[in-house]
Amino acid sequence: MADFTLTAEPFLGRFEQHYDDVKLREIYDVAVVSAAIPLRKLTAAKKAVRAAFGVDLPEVGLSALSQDSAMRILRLGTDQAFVVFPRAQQDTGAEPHIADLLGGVFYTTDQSDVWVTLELSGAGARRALERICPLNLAPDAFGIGAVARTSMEHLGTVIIRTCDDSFLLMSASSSAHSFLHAIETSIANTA
Amino acid sequence: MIINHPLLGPRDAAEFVYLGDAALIDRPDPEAENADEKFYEYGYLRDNPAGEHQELWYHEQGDRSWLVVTRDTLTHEITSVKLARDEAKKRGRDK
Amino acid sequence: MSQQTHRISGGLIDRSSTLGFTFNGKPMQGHPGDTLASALLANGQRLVGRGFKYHRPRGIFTAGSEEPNALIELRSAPHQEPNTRATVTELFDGLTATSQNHRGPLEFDFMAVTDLLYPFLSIGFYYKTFMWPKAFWEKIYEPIIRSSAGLGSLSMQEDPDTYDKGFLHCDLLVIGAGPAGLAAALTAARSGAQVILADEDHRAGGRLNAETYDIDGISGTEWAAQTLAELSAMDNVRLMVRTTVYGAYDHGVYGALERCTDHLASSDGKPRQVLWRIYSKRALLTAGATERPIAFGNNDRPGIMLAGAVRTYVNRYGVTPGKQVAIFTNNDDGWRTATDLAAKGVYISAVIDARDIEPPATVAGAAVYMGSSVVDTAGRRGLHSITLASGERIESDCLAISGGWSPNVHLTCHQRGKPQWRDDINAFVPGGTLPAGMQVAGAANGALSLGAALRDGADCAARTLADLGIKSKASKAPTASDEAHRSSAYWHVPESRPRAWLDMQNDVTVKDIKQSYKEGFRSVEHLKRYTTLGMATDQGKTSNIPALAIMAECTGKTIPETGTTIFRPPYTPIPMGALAGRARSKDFRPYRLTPSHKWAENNGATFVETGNWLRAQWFARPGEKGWRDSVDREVEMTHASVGICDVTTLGKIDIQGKDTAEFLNHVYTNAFLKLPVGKVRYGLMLREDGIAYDDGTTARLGENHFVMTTTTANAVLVFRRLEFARQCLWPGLDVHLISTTDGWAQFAVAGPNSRNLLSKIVDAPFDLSNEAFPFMACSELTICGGTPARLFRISFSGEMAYEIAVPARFGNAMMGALMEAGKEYDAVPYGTEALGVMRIEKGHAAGNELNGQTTALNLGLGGFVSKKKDCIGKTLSLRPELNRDDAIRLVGFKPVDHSQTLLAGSHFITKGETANMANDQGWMTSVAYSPTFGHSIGLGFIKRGHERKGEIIRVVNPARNIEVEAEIVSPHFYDPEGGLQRG
Amino acid sequence: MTILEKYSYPNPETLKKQHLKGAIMRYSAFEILKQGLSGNKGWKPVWREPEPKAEYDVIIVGGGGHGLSTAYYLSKVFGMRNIAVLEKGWLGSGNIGRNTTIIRSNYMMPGNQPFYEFSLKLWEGLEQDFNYNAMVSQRSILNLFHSDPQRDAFVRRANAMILSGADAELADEAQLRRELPFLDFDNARFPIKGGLYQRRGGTVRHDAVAWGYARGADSRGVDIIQNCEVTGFDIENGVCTGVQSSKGRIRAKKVAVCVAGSSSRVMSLAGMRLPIESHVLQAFVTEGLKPTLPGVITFGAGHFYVSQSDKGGLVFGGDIDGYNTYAQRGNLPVVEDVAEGGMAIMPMIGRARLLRSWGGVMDMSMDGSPFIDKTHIDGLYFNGGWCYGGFKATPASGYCYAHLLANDTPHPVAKEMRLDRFKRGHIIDEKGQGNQPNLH
Repeated sequence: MADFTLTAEPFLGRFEQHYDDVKLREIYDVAVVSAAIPLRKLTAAKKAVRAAFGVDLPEVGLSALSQDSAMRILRLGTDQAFVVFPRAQQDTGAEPHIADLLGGVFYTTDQSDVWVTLELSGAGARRALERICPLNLAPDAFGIGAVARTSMEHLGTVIIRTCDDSFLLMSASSSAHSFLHAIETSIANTA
Repeated sequence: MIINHPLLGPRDAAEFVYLGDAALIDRPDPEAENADEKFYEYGYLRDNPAGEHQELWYHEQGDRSWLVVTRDTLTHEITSVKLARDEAKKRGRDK
Repeated sequence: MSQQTHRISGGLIDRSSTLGFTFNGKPMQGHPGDTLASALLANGQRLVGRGFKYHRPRGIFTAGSEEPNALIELRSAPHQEPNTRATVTELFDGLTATSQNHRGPLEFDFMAVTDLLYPFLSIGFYYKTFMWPKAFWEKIYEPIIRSSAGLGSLSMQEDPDTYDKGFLHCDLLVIGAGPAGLAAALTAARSGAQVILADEDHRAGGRLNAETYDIDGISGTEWAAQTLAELSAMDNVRLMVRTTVYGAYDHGVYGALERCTDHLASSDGKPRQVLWRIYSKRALLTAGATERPIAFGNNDRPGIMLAGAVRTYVNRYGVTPGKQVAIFTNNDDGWRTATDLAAKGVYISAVIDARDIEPPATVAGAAVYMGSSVVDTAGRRGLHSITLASGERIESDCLAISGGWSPNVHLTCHQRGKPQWRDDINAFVPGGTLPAGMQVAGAANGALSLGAALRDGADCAARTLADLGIKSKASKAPTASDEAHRSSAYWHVPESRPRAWLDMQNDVTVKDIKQSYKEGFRSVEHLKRYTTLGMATDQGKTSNIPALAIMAECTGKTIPETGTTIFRPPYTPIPMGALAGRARSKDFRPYRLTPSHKWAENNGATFVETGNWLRAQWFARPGEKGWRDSVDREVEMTHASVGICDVTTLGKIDIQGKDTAEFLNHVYTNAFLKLPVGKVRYGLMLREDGIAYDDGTTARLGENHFVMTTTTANAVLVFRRLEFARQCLWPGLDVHLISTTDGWAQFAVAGPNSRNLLSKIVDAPFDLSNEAFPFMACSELTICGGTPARLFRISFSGEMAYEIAVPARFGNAMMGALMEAGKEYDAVPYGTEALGVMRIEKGHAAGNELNGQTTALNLGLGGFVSKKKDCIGKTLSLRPELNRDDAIRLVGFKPVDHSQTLLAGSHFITKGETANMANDQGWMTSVAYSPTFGHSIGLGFIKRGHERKGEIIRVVNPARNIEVEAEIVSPHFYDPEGGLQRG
Repeated sequence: MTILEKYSYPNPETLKKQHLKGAIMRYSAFEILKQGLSGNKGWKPVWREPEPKAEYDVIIVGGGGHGLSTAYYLSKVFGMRNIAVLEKGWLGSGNIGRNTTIIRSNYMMPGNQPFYEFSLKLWEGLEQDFNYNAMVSQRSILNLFHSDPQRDAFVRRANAMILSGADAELADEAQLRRELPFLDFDNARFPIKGGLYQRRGGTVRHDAVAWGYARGADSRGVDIIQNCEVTGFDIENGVCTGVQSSKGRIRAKKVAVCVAGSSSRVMSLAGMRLPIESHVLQAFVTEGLKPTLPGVITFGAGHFYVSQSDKGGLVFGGDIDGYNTYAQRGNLPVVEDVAEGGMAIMPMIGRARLLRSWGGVMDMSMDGSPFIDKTHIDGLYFNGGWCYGGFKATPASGYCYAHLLANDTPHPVAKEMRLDRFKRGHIIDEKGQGNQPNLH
């Protein structure tokens, strides 16, 4: 019946910009699935994660890469984790995929469209983040793999350290432009 | 202020939303005989102590956990931070 | 160079380049490294401003942030900065400065006449008069007072500069980079601790830059430079100059202001200042001490300065404030000014020491007066001579006064600290409970000699390291001699007859303190408030202690018995722009955009702020004369065929878990246990106090999977409350919440052709028929050839309607697709105004009705409060006064004369009764012009409304001076039977 | 007839005719001249420093604005003389000494409006009444609105005010552009669409209010005893017979508590729990500036209100910090939040500098409205729950409390301010925030 097809649009139009010692880009092809651990099912959940990803469910505040490095599991709370992984722009099958992988143990919700994801990298990344991120991002306090939710310029943000000088920043997709503006301003102000 | 989250470590209190006395966990039994009196006290009367105060904070810009924070209302010193869920269970709220 | 009449050799200025600036339009010159004050003095400019109350000539009094007098307007509009201290303003090329608070030229201020009226302007005179005639206060007296008050002016134009904020973390924050701070930072940094060293000056080193002391065998200035170089090279140290730590907040949080471009002619697009929030594990206050004056007659003339400041100008800036300098001291340190100046070849006319002791030093060529004092001075616009108690006059164009040093305890008072008096140094030192994690070292802690300050700084740092478990790497503390700093408790010259000034900026004199005592304002707080002592921009940094001492004299008590002065943040004033950071204009708060925002922009939408969201308010078409035309059309076309509205802003909460239905039963007033999969139910939430809180629909997508919608305004708040219910009230339930508001682009498709439209985009074999997908059905499905979607058969408009959701990234395309599919039905996009009109026509409550003051009963939703089960708010909703017979009820209103307009906010008065609040019957909450009915309609709360249908009521709006009559009707104007939405 | 007219209360015009009696020095321009010519040596103490007597008819606990005005009106209007005010610190050291000095009666609910309008009327005659210039300045108060729903709520409020006999005036954007051109009309995140003026609102020199009331009460024989902390109540068989204090036991026929932020602490000494939490409200002042702002302005889309004092400082504030505290200090997030609100509506204040900040402990009630009531203990009375609005209420609070103490019946304009109202379900919630004090 349908004569119409819908084309997905990245929230920030695949933004990418290089500055002196900083690079900022939208990671537009990323799937995010939240996985909630049912009450009193932590053991089963841990087992499911191990089986699905070949790694242990990380502790709260940490993330782990799956054995094949294809997926990153973020433990955001006692009973909540996010699974973040690449996907095709039009692909909408992230949630059932993860639900299957986890053997139905978790309550899964597709969060791909809730978040806009930016990667901020380069030697000046921390210097720029200093202007908007209240967390201590020193390597001994927030090492590689660390994840936290906080607020930057009035916007809720998930921050993940992926390398020494590379961070993934996730914020609400509806305010993607304001979020980008906040990060860009930080880069400009510290250039 | 800094709240030392039991799972996440020290965080600026600005990430949290304050509710009030941790006695708000103790919602009265609606079936009790004097439920209206109990709910009135629960809803409205507060010890409001000058000194140690157990209170509820919600980590809205964080892991969305409700915390029971023990804080001195004269000095603002925080002596204990617990997950409210654990505290609620301890008080028998999980039946 | 020729005009720099007072420039002498030496100093830490760069003579290789010259900077031009103007003062009151007069061109002058200085050098990099100068402050505006040092440059003014170098140019021989002593008179720089006028006093606040009596408009007396005033000059530069200090060399630092404690300056009470030398306040100028810096730069010009719109960059104009009032009340700027010349003593901390770094000179830059092209600087313009203007003096403040005078009428006519600075030299001939007409307002100086007030000085003659001083007997009638004693403290508190304004509390005792200006009461009659009453009307004169606001019309005459107060405007006069106001225009004389204040010093500088704002440009009244938008601040053109930008500001930023930032967050820093450290093991040890060292506040003040003088000798103690440097010694401490060095000790901590060498041991590997993360150290922030902040100093308000542009050149770290503190008094070392202004003195001629030696440390470890080299000059103190050189030692400071070497130490700073070492610290700068360490990556565990952040050295922050031009940075004032202005406040100590709870749990080791400090506020700091970094001035990034204030020393430049232009900020060049960069933030002018950065406001830092510093999270420290420990802090060390090494803020030094402030010299205080001695009060005597006419001690406020330009040319009279603190002795340490005179030394600073000579040693650091290579400027002598005078050519015949006299010194008046009560302590040994004052003599240092004499010897330093003499060494530089400045002529010292006299040294007057209030103490009758052996002179502590010899000063070549100077007359020495021990046990003497200065009782008066002369010189109209600057000092000419001083008069001693003996009556002797001494020619002098600069008088350096030293009344001893007060430790800078300010930050120790920001929480519960209460300074304590030390008789041995005649000063308050930090006391009481210091901010947690704070220590104090050096002069700020009463260690007034250089040797002691260095030792104290290093020791404190070592203790802090131990406390933090960082192994201290032994390094030898720097050493210096312990110079003499004996002082005496000598605060003012009692023999002096003319007015003797204490608070130079607020013009408070010794006599004023005595009068305050006499009138009963004796506690320190009363004294401060009655005389305004210490309330000026310098916060009494130089005046508080002498004033306290004089009050102690009056009461016969000791100084500590009389009281202490507690300082509040900020340490020095902080620009509002910096406190606000980036949050101004459009950046005040983030924007949330709906998924179809771009489409709406391209299709004539006018947007409206709804919380942080921007929503399409209406979509204008060519030829429409005003918003009403567009809105009427959108309503009519929706009713007639089909309309589409982006409703993504409604909160969406994904709720999963095997106990979800039970959980919903707790939080909603109505029952949810038996809601079948594939169905949607309207739900009403109360606050625990029984007042209606929020409403929305909840769909059951699976046995354990629900999707709740909330109002746009309450999305975050409802989520918070649900988490509270889940974690704190019913932690035994298996329920999990996650917000998906931003994840789904959701559109209302409303109107008789909504089904026809949707049938063109849903993928087969989904059956949209009324039988298969009736009112309040919901389903997951795919559309447009495989895009996952959620479909809800719900209606806010009263029409047959759906809400369809797709992943947000498809939202913009979806709006286009819906419009394209709707083309044949003349589908219309509608905005929030049309949405509002239709919901009023249908009688749905929204924010104006769910305003936190109304109950389910008031809203006509009493039936939604289940009698069979408990829910949040139920018990307290049963309280008697919330259930009175004459409780207000939500009803509809239509004007008796259909041409008249109803206005929201009007009140209802029963016909025949006087319009006053005693007769108030309720108020109109929401109104709209209904194109459907061709007249204005309204919703409102009125007492016993449900029993008053048909009554004609007065709708009064005295604020708008309008009154109309309206008939009370059912709130459900449109399709009251609900046939359309089911159809 | 408005509600106010219906209730009888002394007309400020008649009040002011009752001049001060006794030995007190009358303040006037003449006296200033006289004293000025004799070297300002003849000024007398404004109040005595008495030791407590063994017994009083009424003991007022708390020498802040409300306590002092209660004493003043008890002695002046209700003819009682044997009164003591016990103050833990120095008189006027409560929130009367640390507020943002605003007076207004722009309230909406019937339980509040007549009371605050009564208060505003008393302010209007206060200085002539107590012969002290407290600089009551009716410079106007303006509440800006930024959206249609906000406008609707303000229209409702404006009408309620007018129907209660108060003044209210709606201004549209064009008018505000003319009157306040420095507001950000063109680039604001939340556009200014109009405002609600109360022209009779304004500011008062807060300390002077305490001093004026203290002077007036003292001159009528009221003992104001400073540095006297109440440490307990003598309660026998459900009757309060006096207090224990740091200056010993003092008997009283009636004990009237009005201790604002310390309400819960003090009433707990009588075994009572209150519908009150203590929170801190921060306030701020900038350096002195030449005339900048005409009246009080409040920002409807952020947390900011501001006025300019007679001394030239911009006095401003915003929300309470939001957590229970008895410490008179706040924290940074609120400071910055308030400044953000300020810069959002008037970006011309960017280069004005914040000079001082301070915090006051507020007795935040469960519906944002106060209490003036008897307690279940005979002879013990309570006045509190003023939230951050106690200053403007000072005259009416004192007057109505005095009325209650003198007659044992509530003053008509304060009759809803009862402690049992929550049990009955009679909520006076202007903001619609419910039983969470930090939201009011």
